[in-house]
Amino acid sequence: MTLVSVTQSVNLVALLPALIVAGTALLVLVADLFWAPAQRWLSVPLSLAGVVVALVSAFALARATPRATFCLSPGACSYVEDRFAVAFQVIVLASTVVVLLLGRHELADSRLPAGEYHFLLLASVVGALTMASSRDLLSLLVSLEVVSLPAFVLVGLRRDDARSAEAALKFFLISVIATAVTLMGMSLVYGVTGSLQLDQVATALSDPATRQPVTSAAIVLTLAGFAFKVSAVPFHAWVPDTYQGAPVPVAAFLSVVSKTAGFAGLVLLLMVGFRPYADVWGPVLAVLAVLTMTAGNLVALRQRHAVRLLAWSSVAQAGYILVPLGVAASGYGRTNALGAAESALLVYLAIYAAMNLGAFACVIAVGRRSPGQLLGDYRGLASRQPLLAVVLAFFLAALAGLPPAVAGLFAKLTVFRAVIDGHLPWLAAVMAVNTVIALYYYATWAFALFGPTTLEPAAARTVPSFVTGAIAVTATVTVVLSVYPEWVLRAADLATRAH
Amino acid sequence: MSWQQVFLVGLLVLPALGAVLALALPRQAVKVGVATSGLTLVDIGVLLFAWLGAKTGTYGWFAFAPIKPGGKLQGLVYGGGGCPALVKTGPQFVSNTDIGRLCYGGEFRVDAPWLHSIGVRFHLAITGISLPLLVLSALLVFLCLVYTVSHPPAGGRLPALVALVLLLEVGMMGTFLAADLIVFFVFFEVVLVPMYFLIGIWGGSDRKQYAATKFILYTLLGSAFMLLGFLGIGLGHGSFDFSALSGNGLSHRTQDLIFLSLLVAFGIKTPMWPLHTWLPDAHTEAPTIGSVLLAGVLLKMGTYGLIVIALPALPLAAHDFAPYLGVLAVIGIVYGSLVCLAQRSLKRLIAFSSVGHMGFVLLGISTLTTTGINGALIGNVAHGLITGLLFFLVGSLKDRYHTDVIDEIGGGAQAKLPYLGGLLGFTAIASLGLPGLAGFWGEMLALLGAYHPAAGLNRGLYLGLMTAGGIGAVLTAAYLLWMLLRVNQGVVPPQWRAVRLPDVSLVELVVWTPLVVLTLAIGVYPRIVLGISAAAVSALTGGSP
Amino acid sequence: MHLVYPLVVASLLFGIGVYGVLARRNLVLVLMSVELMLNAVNLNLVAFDAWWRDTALHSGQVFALFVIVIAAAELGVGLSIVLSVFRHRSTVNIDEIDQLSDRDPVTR
Amino acid sequence: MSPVAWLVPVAPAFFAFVALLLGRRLPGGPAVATLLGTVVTTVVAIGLLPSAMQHPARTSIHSWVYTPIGSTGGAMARRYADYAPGTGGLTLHVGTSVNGLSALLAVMVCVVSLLVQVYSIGYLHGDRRLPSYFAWVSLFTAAMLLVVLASDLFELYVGWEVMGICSYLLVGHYRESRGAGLAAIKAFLVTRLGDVAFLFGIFTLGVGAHSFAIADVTRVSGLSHGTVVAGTLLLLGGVAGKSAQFPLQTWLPDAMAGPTPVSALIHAATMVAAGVFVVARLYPDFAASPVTMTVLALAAVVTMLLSALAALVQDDLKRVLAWSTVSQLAYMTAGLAVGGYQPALFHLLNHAAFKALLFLAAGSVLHAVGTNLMSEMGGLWRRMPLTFVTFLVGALALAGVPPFSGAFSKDAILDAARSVASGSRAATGVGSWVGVIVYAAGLLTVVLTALYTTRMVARTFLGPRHDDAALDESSFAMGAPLVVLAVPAAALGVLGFHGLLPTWLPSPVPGTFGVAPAWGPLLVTLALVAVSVVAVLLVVRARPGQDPAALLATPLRGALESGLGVDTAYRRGIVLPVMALGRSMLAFDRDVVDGTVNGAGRAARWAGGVAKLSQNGNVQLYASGMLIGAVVIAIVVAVP
Amino acid sequence: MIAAAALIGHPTAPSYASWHGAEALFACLGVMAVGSALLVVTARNVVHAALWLVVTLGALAGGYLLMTAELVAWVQVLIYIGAVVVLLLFATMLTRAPIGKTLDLDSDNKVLAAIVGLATAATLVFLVIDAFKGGWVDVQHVPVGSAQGDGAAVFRSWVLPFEVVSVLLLAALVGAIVLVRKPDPAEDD
Repeated sequence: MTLVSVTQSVNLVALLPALIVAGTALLVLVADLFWAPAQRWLSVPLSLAGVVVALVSAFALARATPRATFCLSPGACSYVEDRFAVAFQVIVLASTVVVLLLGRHELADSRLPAGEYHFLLLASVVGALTMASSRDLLSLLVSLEVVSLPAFVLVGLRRDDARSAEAALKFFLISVIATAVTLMGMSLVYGVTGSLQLDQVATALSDPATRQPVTSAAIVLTLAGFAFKVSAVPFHAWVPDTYQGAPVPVAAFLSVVSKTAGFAGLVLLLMVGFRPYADVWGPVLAVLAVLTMTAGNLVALRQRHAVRLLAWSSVAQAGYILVPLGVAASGYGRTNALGAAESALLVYLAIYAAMNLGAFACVIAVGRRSPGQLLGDYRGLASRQPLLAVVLAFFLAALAGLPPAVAGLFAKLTVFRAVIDGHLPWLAAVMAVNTVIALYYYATWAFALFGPTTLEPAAARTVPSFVTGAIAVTATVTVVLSVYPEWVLRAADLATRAH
Repeated sequence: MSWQQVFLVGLLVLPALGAVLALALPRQAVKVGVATSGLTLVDIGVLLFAWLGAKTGTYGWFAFAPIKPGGKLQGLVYGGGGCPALVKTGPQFVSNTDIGRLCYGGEFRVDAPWLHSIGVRFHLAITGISLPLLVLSALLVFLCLVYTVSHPPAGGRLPALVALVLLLEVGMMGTFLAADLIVFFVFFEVVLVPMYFLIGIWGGSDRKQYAATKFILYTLLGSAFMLLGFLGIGLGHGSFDFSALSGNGLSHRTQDLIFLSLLVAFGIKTPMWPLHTWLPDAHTEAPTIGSVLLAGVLLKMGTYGLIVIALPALPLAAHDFAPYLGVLAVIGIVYGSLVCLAQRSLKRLIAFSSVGHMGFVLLGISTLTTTGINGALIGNVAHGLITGLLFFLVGSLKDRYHTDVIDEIGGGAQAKLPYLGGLLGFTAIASLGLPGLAGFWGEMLALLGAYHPAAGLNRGLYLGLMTAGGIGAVLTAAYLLWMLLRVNQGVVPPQWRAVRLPDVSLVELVVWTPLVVLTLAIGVYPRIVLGISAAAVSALTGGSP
Repeated sequence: MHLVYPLVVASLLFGIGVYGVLARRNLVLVLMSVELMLNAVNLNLVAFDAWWRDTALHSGQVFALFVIVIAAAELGVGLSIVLSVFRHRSTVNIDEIDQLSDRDPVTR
Repeated sequence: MSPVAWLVPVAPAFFAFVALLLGRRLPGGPAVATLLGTVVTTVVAIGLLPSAMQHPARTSIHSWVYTPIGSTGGAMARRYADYAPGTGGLTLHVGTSVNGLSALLAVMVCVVSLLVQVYSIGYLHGDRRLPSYFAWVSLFTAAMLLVVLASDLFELYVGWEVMGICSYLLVGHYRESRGAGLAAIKAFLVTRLGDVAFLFGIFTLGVGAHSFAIADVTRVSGLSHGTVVAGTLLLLGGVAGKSAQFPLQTWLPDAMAGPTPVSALIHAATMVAAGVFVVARLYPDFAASPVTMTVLALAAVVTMLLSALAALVQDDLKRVLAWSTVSQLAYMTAGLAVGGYQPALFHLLNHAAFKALLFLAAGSVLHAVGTNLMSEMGGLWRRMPLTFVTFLVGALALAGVPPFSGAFSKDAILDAARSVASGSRAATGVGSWVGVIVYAAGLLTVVLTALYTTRMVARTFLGPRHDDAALDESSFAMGAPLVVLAVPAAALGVLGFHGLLPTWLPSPVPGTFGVAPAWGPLLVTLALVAVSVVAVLLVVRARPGQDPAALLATPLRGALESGLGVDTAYRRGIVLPVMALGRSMLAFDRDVVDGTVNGAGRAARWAGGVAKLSQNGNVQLYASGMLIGAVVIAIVVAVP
Repeated sequence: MIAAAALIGHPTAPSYASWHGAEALFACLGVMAVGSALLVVTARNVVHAALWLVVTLGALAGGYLLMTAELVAWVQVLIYIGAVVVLLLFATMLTRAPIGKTLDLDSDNKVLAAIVGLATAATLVFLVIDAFKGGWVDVQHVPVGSAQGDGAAVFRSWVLPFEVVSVLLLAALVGAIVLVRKPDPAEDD
């Protein structure tokens, strides 16, 4: 038995983005040991460099033909770097760039250990990257854990703040329980299908003989951990508490990167592994989507804390992103409708990443002046920092789906389109009503920015350069996507044709 | 790009540029606003005359002499080019319905790729139906900005105000220019945000934020349903382009469902009873120019959409829902008038009068006839002019009296302010639909349409609607004259005797004169509007009466 | 051996774990209950592995091994979080750790 | 001249605007502008006469502009299709049509308007709002001329309604007076109510004829009988409104709140005449519908009796005249209803002359005395001889004393009614019983007219003076029109001889009654008049300074004075309920319609608050929710 | 019963009434596991709970052995019983949890927890019995999950999760350290 035959052959090129990020993580961890305290912020540019290189490599892979590796047999591979995976990875990596920029000043303000912070962050990103490429249940689960576990620590990293620890605890406990449920589901899926490979699972599930109650239950239980990651109701309750307690850049990370990973896993499970059961999980997802957006929006109406508001808003947004998956509920069963749904999900996710990170960036910028993050602190922001106010209002408009931030509008439009295409008018109507509810809190927040101020004018505190950079990046992306959303539409289209 | 296209795009670019400039040059903001909105007005003016010129006198404003039949029809609809087959075959083209579709061709058109993936093109076009509304929008924005020169609303921040108004203009122009459902939707939405801030920041009282929020939430609800409807249409037709709107590919049931959502969407904007309650609050709180633009242009978007989108795209559903639309319209007419009779605040009164007037517009549409839709169009324009002017006047009264409660003014306004009072009298009379002034034609044609609704509609019902509408017209006169009696007439009450109130200023005169003149001109010579629209409407209805 | 025996045992264990997670106040006990849930999964996996005679991949057993490793890692981090909480609050009673919530400040 | 007929309505309208905008800056005031306009119009109108008189039956139409509005559908007349390609041919069409009737009436309107304006210069001397006053008078004239000359029903309707608004503006001229304002609103709303029906009548006839051109509409052969009946009945609504016929007569007495010259204009030549004119203009249609004509006749009967009775007891001089106008108009409509086409129009012309004269003379009195109440007048004949004489001429014409004008035309109407009653076939197809009723009511009204006219003259000019304050005869501007008007008021009766009228006003419908003095019946009515006059004079002489109407029982008087309570009925039955409905609708809107909207908002907030409760910070609750969710979903999907 | 399993061709399961030796053994282990698990979640003493947990885990390890999953069984003993439980006990000490018998180890959520727990167990039991009631594990013929066999499987088929899990473990290590460590004053730059 030679070494070659014992181990799988590995196509390192396919792994490039994940490898680069993992390498950078280690590098940062090690370099941090040698850096003097004053130099520790260098972790930021170092991590940025790594992530950007990974991003470039991901783009390069997108142009190439799909690469598969860790194959059990030519057809069954655990890791596939196709355009679908690259699409998620690009969202993850690009968002990470922004998160890294946001963290620079938080490190100093909250006395976070720079090396560990970046290591953990990048480790989590590695999980997100492998998630998108994984094609078996085990890899998906491990990736899920890799995304989560460093994140627990990141949330609790403000070690002098009790709330940070509490947030980490809640996040951890809910995560662990959700994972356990997922594992139960996976074990039953394995029991039913005898395989962990998504393709083989799908093949097995196509057999009418598997149509048993346990199969359906197994499938929905499997979704639990991922539903937890994307903060779908009823797996959402950790979100506001955790976001509030976590360092704000980490909250931003959770709301975008970690959520993207969750969606990647969800889409892979549903669209690849459990596709034959679309009629079963379709209605479940539709109902979850409705519950998620409604609960998120309703509770968001009553928030006074900016980060908590964004947390609930991100719950609601997750509901919108889930909507296309609910299209399977129509039983319309058209393949192209499901493809369009997947594409819509990607489009929304990409635009959501940009606009939500932008909103978080603005909140961080404001938070340096009023760390309490009460919505009242935002009154009259326009008179103190007009540009910041305008940009924040822009992002809020985007989240609400209103012009001039047409990008947000198009995100919703694509989702609506998928739903209408899937013949689920009631779901579309519910979402329509929800957008109206959501508008209330976005609009009143945006409006407060331009109202009279309650704070006495203090010396204008400039927004730190890195945060400015983050705002600039997100704003630029949102503006570009507002003018010409075709890019993201097309990319999503190509990505979903991958499988 | 032909010069027509340059001018057409200019309608969007000029105000957008102006908005940016106004923010960049805060000191000159108002001047920038006036200049750019003026240029936009000139722009649409040039297009207007070019459009008329392209019709070589067969259509348009000037037809004093008999014209030989057989003029080229396709040239009439869009000034050259176009889709002659469609127009020529008129009634036959539309198989089981008598609603045809508009022809989007000719030189006054821009069609560029935009969102290829979902089949959306950046398609703009001027049609006989949109042209009057485009002119109206450009004119009102220009006048509002000129008005701002001397009457800036309380709340300061003029650069922002000017920028928002210009942004509003972009949205309005875009809405009326759009020839693609998604483009239409985007521009329709563009209007919301500036108006929200206009009401919320420059509004009148402590209820302004409530009003602004109500406005934006209510209209967004409509927009959301509109988007759903559009997507349904687009996916059914396989294209979002207006020229594809035909009802093909949509089952009867689907059409009904979509029409219902569009009815809610456009009904909210119009506003149609009982979806109107955002309007009085928005109008009461909005600054004068906000009210003017709201009443003058924004409300028209709803009925415009109903005419150019809902009718051609969903012909079967249009037939199903027309009676309901008609009933709601007439309820709006009568209800609006009754509420006005008991109204104490001038601004609210005029706001409710809009419900009634737009009821006539909706009634016209609900008849599905050329006559009725022509009436709806001219009613739109007339309401824009007259109610716009009314809001200007009431705003000015409020500036002077610092109240718009009728009892607090207490009468004698015409004695105190002869010119302002006189103008108020004129406008109120125009508003009650006096023949010879613009408001009449819309009401009359709507009623005439109801007298003879499209084939397949329940004529008995429509006769009832016509009668109720007629009674509504009497009630309209009643509340307006009753308002005049309590505001304009009588002696100056003691509390105002010692107060010196300035009468109409030069700027006000300059701003209001065009509206007065147009009200008179259209009233005397409705061909100014109908000459432009009739051929397009005829194509739309496929020659239905 | 009947397949359902291990499966039923696993199901019961899972249910007991669920109860423990929801009912126990002490964080350490909650973590123990979580371990029960994870072990129930492992029993399932091993049983199915044997049932399917998954000789080539040993998917079930390998999965079980990974679950054990993951559980250990989670437990490590979890306990450090518990300690961190304890350092701030001097309690590990789960219902006393509710500083972050949507309750109105007035009612607190 | 007919190609420039458009100048007739346009000139006064144009000068109305000149007066309005430049009024105060013009040398000599706004009256100069409007007088200029009216003179121009009068000249043109008179210029129209010769050719119109030559071929009075031929209508010469000149159309200017066409506005496409739609199509009537079906097999429509293609007459205007050429002008409105693509619309199927339904057009608005603006033009003039001149024939004998319209030319004659145009001249009448112009002359009365001219005189009223001259008179107003004196009457309103010193008024602060002269520009608007003269502008509205001039516009009023223009509107009436538009009605008279219109070639299209909608064009006619424009003029019709503009008159309404001008009456509103003029009645409400004394803006400080709330009563005037209310009267103005009442005048407008009551007539508008009728006008809505009128508009629907236009729809009915126009759509039926596939054209709104009067020439097409009056071609009855192209219309179904039902259309004609429905259309004319609806038109009657407008006629009743404008001509103050039962049940829409109530606005007219109140409209006396306006300046007196305006009353003269409204009552003599313009607004109230418009109703009668329209029936005449569309006579082919009306004559083809016996039902309509019967209704018209009955309304006229009620109106003439009721208003004559009301006139009998009024103390306000102008209100007497107002009710008398209503009563006289009823004669005309009754005449038209029984087929007395020429008699009715003859009476219209005569009435215009003598009623204008009466009003202007009354104005002269009021101007001098400073009150409208006859109880405060008396014995004025010495102080104001010119006014007295001219007033007397008018009164004699009104009472129908030959040879003054009114006698002949009124008698012609009665003659027509008598012919129908005695079995002659009416051109309008009404039954002979209608003729009986009309004739009887007519005779009764003759008596009543004589009674109230005599009472009016006696109370105003005869008897003792109340106080001896110096009174001056009116100025030249006011006096001259009186003299000028006295001539036709006295002498227009001659038109009834020599067949002039039949030549000028040929009936568009065959078989109508003409104007030829029938001496026998004339003597009967003359006798009735004479008895009545003498009776009143005797009473007055017996009880100097006292109101002869005091002989009537007080309750009856009160009822008559208020027009038999029709006003009150309207107020209680319509006005108050509508206002109450308005208030309740306002509350409904706030509480129910808007309440639902706000309630939805509150419900969302409330739901948010409830949902928030679960976010209590206890992670075990969160976990419970999550696990419950998982189990429930699993169960739901597992249960097939 | 899942039809796909039939393809593998194991013998038809005998009736539930006839017990083999393995079954009896597993039944004992199962009862032991479930019983001690119940004690874990009901014990009024944290240390006792930990000890009952050891019993449960041990019983399960026995079950694994019975089903020929040798490696899993040994790893279970080593890692779980050896490391995890010790860790838990350490945590108990560090958090100064009452070592003795205490009454308030359960929260107010107990009733709800019981309902949810019962529902979960019942649902799962019902589902697995419904689906796998005919399933037969032929203990004698099942290939042994030896260290070598499982190891080969891991390195032949499951390299990816193995590699990713290494990141996980490193992150857990770093994370646990960084959380427990007090903030470094030097980080206040």
